Amino acid sequence: MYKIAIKDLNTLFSKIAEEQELILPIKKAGQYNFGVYEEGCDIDGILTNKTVKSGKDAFFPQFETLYNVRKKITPADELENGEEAANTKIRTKLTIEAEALKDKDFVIFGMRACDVKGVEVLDQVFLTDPVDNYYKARREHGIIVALACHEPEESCFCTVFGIDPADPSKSKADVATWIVGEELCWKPITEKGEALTKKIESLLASADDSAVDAEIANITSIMDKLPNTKLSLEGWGKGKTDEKFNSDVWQKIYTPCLGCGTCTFVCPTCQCYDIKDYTTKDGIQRYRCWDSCMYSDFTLMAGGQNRTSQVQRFRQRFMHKLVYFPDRYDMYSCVGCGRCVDKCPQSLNIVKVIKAFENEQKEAGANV
Amino acid sequence: MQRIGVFVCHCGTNIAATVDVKKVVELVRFEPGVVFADDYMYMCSEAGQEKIIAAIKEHDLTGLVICSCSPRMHEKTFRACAEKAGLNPYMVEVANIREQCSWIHKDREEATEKAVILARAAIAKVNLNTPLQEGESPVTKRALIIGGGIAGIQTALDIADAGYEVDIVEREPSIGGRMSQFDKTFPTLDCASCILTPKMVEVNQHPNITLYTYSEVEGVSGYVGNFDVKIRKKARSVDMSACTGCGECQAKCPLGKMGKIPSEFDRGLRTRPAIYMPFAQAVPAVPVIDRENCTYFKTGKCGVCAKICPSKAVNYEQEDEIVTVKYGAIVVATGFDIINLDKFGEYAYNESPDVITSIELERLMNASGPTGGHLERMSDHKQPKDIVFIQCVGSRCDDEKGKPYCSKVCCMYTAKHAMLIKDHWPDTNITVFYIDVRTPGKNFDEFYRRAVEQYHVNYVKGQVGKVIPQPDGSLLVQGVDLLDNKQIMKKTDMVVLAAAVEPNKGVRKIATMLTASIDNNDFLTEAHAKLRPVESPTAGIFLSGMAQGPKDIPETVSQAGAAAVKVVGLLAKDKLKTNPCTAKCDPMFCNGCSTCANVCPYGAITYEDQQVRGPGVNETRRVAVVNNALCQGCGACTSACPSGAMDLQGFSNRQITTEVDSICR
Amino acid sequence: MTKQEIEKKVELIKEISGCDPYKCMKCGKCSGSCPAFNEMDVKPHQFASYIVNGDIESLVSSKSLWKCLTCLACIERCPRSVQPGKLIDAARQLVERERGGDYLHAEDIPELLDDDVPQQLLVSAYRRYRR
Amino acid sequence: MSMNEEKTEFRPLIVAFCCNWCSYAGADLAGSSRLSYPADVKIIRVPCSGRVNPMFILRAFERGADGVIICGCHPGDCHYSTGNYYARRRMTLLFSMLDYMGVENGRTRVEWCSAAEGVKFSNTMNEFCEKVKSLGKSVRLGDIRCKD
Amino acid sequence: MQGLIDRLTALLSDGTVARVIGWKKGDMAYNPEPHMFETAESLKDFVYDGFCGANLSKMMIEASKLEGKTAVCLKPCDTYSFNQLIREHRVVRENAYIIGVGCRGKLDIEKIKKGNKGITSISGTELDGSDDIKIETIYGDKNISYKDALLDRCHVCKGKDHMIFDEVWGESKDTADQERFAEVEKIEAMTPEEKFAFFRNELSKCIRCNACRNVCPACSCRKCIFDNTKFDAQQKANVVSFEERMFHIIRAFHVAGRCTDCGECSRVCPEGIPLHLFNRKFIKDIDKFYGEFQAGKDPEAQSPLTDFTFEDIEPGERG
Repeated sequence: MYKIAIKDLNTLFSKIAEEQELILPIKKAGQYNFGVYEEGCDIDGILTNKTVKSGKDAFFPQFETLYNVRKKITPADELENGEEAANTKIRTKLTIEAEALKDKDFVIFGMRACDVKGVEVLDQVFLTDPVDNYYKARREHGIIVALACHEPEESCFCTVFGIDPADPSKSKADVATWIVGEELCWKPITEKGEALTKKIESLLASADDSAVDAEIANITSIMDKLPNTKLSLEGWGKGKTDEKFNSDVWQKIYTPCLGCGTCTFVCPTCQCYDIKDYTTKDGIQRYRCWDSCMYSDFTLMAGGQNRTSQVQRFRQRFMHKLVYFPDRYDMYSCVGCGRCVDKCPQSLNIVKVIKAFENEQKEAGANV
Repeated sequence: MQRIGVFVCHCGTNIAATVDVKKVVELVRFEPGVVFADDYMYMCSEAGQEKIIAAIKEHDLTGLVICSCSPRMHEKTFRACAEKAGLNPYMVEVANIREQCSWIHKDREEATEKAVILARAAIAKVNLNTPLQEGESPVTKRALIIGGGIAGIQTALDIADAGYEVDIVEREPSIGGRMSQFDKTFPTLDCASCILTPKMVEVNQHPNITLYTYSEVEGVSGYVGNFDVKIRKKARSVDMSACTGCGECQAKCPLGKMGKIPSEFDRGLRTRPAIYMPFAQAVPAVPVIDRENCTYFKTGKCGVCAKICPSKAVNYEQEDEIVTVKYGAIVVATGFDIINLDKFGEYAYNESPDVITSIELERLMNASGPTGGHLERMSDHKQPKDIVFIQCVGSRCDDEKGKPYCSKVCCMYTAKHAMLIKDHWPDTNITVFYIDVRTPGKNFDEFYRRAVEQYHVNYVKGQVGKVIPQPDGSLLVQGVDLLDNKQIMKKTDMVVLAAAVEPNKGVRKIATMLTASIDNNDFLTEAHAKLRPVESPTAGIFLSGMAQGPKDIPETVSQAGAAAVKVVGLLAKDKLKTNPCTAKCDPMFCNGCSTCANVCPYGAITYEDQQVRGPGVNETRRVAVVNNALCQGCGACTSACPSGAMDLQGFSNRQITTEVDSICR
Repeated sequence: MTKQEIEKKVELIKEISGCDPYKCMKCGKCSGSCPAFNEMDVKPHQFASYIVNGDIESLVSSKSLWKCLTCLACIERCPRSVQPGKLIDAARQLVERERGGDYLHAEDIPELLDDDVPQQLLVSAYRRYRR
Repeated sequence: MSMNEEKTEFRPLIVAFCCNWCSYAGADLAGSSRLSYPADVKIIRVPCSGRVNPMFILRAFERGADGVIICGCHPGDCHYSTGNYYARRRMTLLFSMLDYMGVENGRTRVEWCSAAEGVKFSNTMNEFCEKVKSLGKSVRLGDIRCKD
Repeated sequence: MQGLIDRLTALLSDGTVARVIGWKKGDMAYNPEPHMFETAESLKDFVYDGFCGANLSKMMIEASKLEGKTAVCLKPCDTYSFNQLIREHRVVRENAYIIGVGCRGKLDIEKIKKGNKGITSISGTELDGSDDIKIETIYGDKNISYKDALLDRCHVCKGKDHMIFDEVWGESKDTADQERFAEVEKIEAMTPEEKFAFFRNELSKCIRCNACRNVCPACSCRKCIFDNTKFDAQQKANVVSFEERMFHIIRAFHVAGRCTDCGECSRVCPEGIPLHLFNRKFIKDIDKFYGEFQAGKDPEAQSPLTDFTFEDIEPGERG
């Protein structure tokens, strides 16, 4: 266990950024978002405020180029006989240039336990067969420095999913950190974490492992007081497809849903993407970008399928998180970060959905 | 995927001198969709066209790009050429590499590069072209004239003489309009009735003309060639087929003697009975009962006219009748009126009966008028010895009191009035206050000079500020003589105001029904001020007479003839070809918000409840529908449409964006 | 006066009056209406030309400047919204402004009360220039 | 900057939307009168200035245009009577918005040019090119993906 | 509030309306959600307080298609949107029973949350509540003034009058205390570089979630042009420099002359981008160039962009 004064964080950050890219929460136009560290960027309040988007972009960016296609034309003077000059087929060649994979290490600082769990969810999808090379490369080169939640908010409910926001060292992070008084405690967990620590050792002072005990206890007690941490997941999970899919609760609660992608895009675990082509100056760029199952044109096929109404789309998102994903990977794909709870324009969210089903069950029970 | 052929023209040396034609061919060959590229000395020549036709056949081309002169020059030629080879003519695009490239650039490399870019844009566009078909719509061979004044009469006669059926709708009980109120006409001093009445009779007797007098247009639907017009025939209370026009009823109507109902025709200078013909020569010569004033209709008592009618034609039970008739063309000839003078208090028009308007003077001088043609003051029935004419009353006035335009006819009719008065009563003293005397017409200035030189009418350059009725019955006129720089205070017996003309009040309603546009002054707008002066921008609507702008009788008659020719030209066609580059609405995307209809200058967009079926959609809702016969393809609707539902065929959103893209490559 | 000075004054008159002298079509209705016509050297219908031609000096030194009764007849009747009454009034203001702070004082009025000066002028001038 | 200028002169890319009836014909007249203007101007023919959707203009900038000019019939002369009046309002608002977002005013322009005004067309294009040239490459609206 | 619930219950019970669009109590102190109540019994969850900022007029588009009348609770500023939707034939007036609910300004939870984490309860936000609201959090309690927590849009309130209604419930207050165009003018006064930097900074946060579009009552297109594969404008990526600006400029342009300045776009933006600055710029320009115009004030009025005068100013003479 190490420690560093919080007032010296900027020195730490620039030291890390010297050797590799550093991604961390940055304050920009009044909002906290993960971004690349630059000299002079605003890091005021980044230790205690929740970012709008999760850190998922670091491994699975909202937009990324997959490859470029270009057309090459053989000049007339390189032709063997004149007749070929007019034959476009002979003279045209298409070349495909794949985008290079991430090949340099980078550090992502300030992820919370829930965010790290989110990465774990993404791993299930992208690192199992068929493996997503772009994601895999980023994952291999990324070093996660997680931060314990000093001030959990009322929208937080990660503990419901068995996540401990007080102790990121239990997560899949490479380094765990805590705010203790005026200092940041730093604890490498993995080899990658150790290596990073070594590079910056000169800035760190050593500390006792017990230094963070009080902070862990404090966070745990705060979590206990938060309203949503008592949420019950009974009735969700593996094997509940038919029961939940056919429930009429969806119809009752979906109406306010605007079909926007806010919940999807702030979510640490949503992993759907669309692949599109863009005509550039001299070729075609194939890229992928996040997509939202809430959008009316999500996986839209020529025949008008897949989901034609907003209630279907609405159901899909929550069924995926709470039923389908557990079915397939044996874990929920919600991590209780509360971002959708904070950001939904219509104040609709996964907590309300779970509660609505709970009420329904209670009422059904009362009626029997 | 299209199979496009690109043909680059040398145009002799016009293009080839600055553009490396061979290089253009070499570079565009590899554009997407291009399967063939060639150049030729003169693409538009017979041989050049043969080459194109041969290539279309040999390479099975589906689209053509011709890099040559401006499409305004030869687009039609190349389209016809494509059609000859069995290709849809709208699969042809022209890249303008002469007027907009070779002729303006000197640097060969630069010009060649630009030519390639222009060609690429055209190729990109053709890739998205779709075959378009010219539509056809049938033509109903019948015309409607709204308004039965001299403009309407002349238009109707000319169309009817050409062998087409014409209907005239006139609001008043008789046709004839303003001209029938006039005494003489300038500059020849013909008697107005003498030249108008025969025409009115001719209209009445013409086998191809149907008259709807005392009738109004209630509603118009349809489009050029196919209008459906609802006409309300107001109840006349007199059976048209039974009435002989003997006039007994008018003479016996008790209200006639009471003198309470002012005659509209005589501008209130005398009264009329409740059952009346507006004037003796009315066509049709059938009276109407004015139900507002008729004692029978007010109290249920009287019934004199029915009792004395020798042919039992009076029918109190008659009701308004609405007929719907189909027309191929509509002419608006709604004419004019003079402005209300209430706002010009300084001229004392409402204070003194001896201050009159020029139209009232016409009635006073007309032999069939209230005074039998004897000019007298309405106050004391004495003959005026001194008369002041005031010009430009409400004309050329830029505030809300009057009209900003020149009424055009006043200078001439005032000269006419002055001379006629001097002719009859030579010792009358006449002063005309004018701002400018405008006489641009054949024999017009001569006419005006005669008033000055021969009749010694006193023309004063200046305006009258105030007319003050005096206790002795005379009028004190305060004006100015600008040339003498003196203020004039002058006693006179009568003041005649040349009040500004304005379009008939009803025109606004009619224009709305027809979706014909009107300007700020309610005059109907022409399709093009210079080149299409008798057509409305709305197809199938034509303009005749004062409704379009101030004009005198000869001008009105010639415009009437012109409108008639345009109508005949339209009716002579069995089918109308419609421009295929029209707007098209995709009901899947249409919100039915009406934005497009608000900007359409042709009223070509209507809304209907349609069943919309598509992926995940099956509902009935309000969507825009473009009438291809009316749409002229301006595309205003497409840029107004927020959802992109409205698109223009031949210049679609994607076609233009793809041109932008390829230019910016 | 230099050309710029004249232009400035013309602009000022336009601004104060809110009228556009170029709109005048020389119909003379103003002069035909003016009760003070015979007292004036420059006639109401000429005001616009004086301003258009930049002859501000003659206009402000004319008798008319002080003869206008501000009766508003020309303003009411002008068919072109040139409104000579407003123009001449603007010219008067121009003169007043150039005199600096030397505005009319209430106590000066009795002295000015001679038969030549119309009462209306005094009243309106007093109202306007006192502040 | 001055050193760059010496090396390669900056050539702006200018997209001109011309209505078929007046301005396109005016451009043709400029051509037949041999009144030159820079080859940087590329004309797209549209039926009416009222056809120009604001998206086309933004698209041009997105794709790397340095200036966009819209030419139509003089107000009152529109072949379709009113198209250019609507265009005038649309463009006034759009350009004002671009200005508001920090896109230089000089990169956008609307000019009314009749079929008889070949001289005006050519002068306008020369002026506009000069102006855009002086502003340099448009960097504020281009899409990164379109950079060479 | 009970009065309102009673009235709505009566309307539902006597068959005047078949359903009610209002707000349903949330699971936290500040998150009521728009809701369609179908039974009198369900109205027990109805709530109307300072957090009911959502503009419900857009929900009437779908409700207009349903059988019977729908009672809809509209605040004064929402009625402008409703009028505009009538003008565009998107809602059917006859199918709506408009309850003009009173409003004393709505609260911005983001402002309240600033420095107040772990909120457990907030009281005093009802229409007839106090000038101060009481916030209880797990970290401590605090009072703040209602006025200080208002949404930005309420500081430029359009007025307390409902433009259209069948009946009014509760009193409204005009909460305007700032110049409507002050923010726009501030930006206008910047140099082009500053303007660009300002918008770049704000818009680079955009995640293209489309919340602004989907909540906007003027963005009522069945299918947005940006979702229309036929237009070539469809792009989901929030990519680099241009994209998000294109989206926001065009969106603002499409609602120009139709936007009532209801401020929903800015309220819902998860990244807190002041999107109203675009719309308000257009409104300011329209007012300046073509005369004052307030969309939704009069459902008969012609929108400035589908209208013109011969003397309109030229694009180059904007000044």
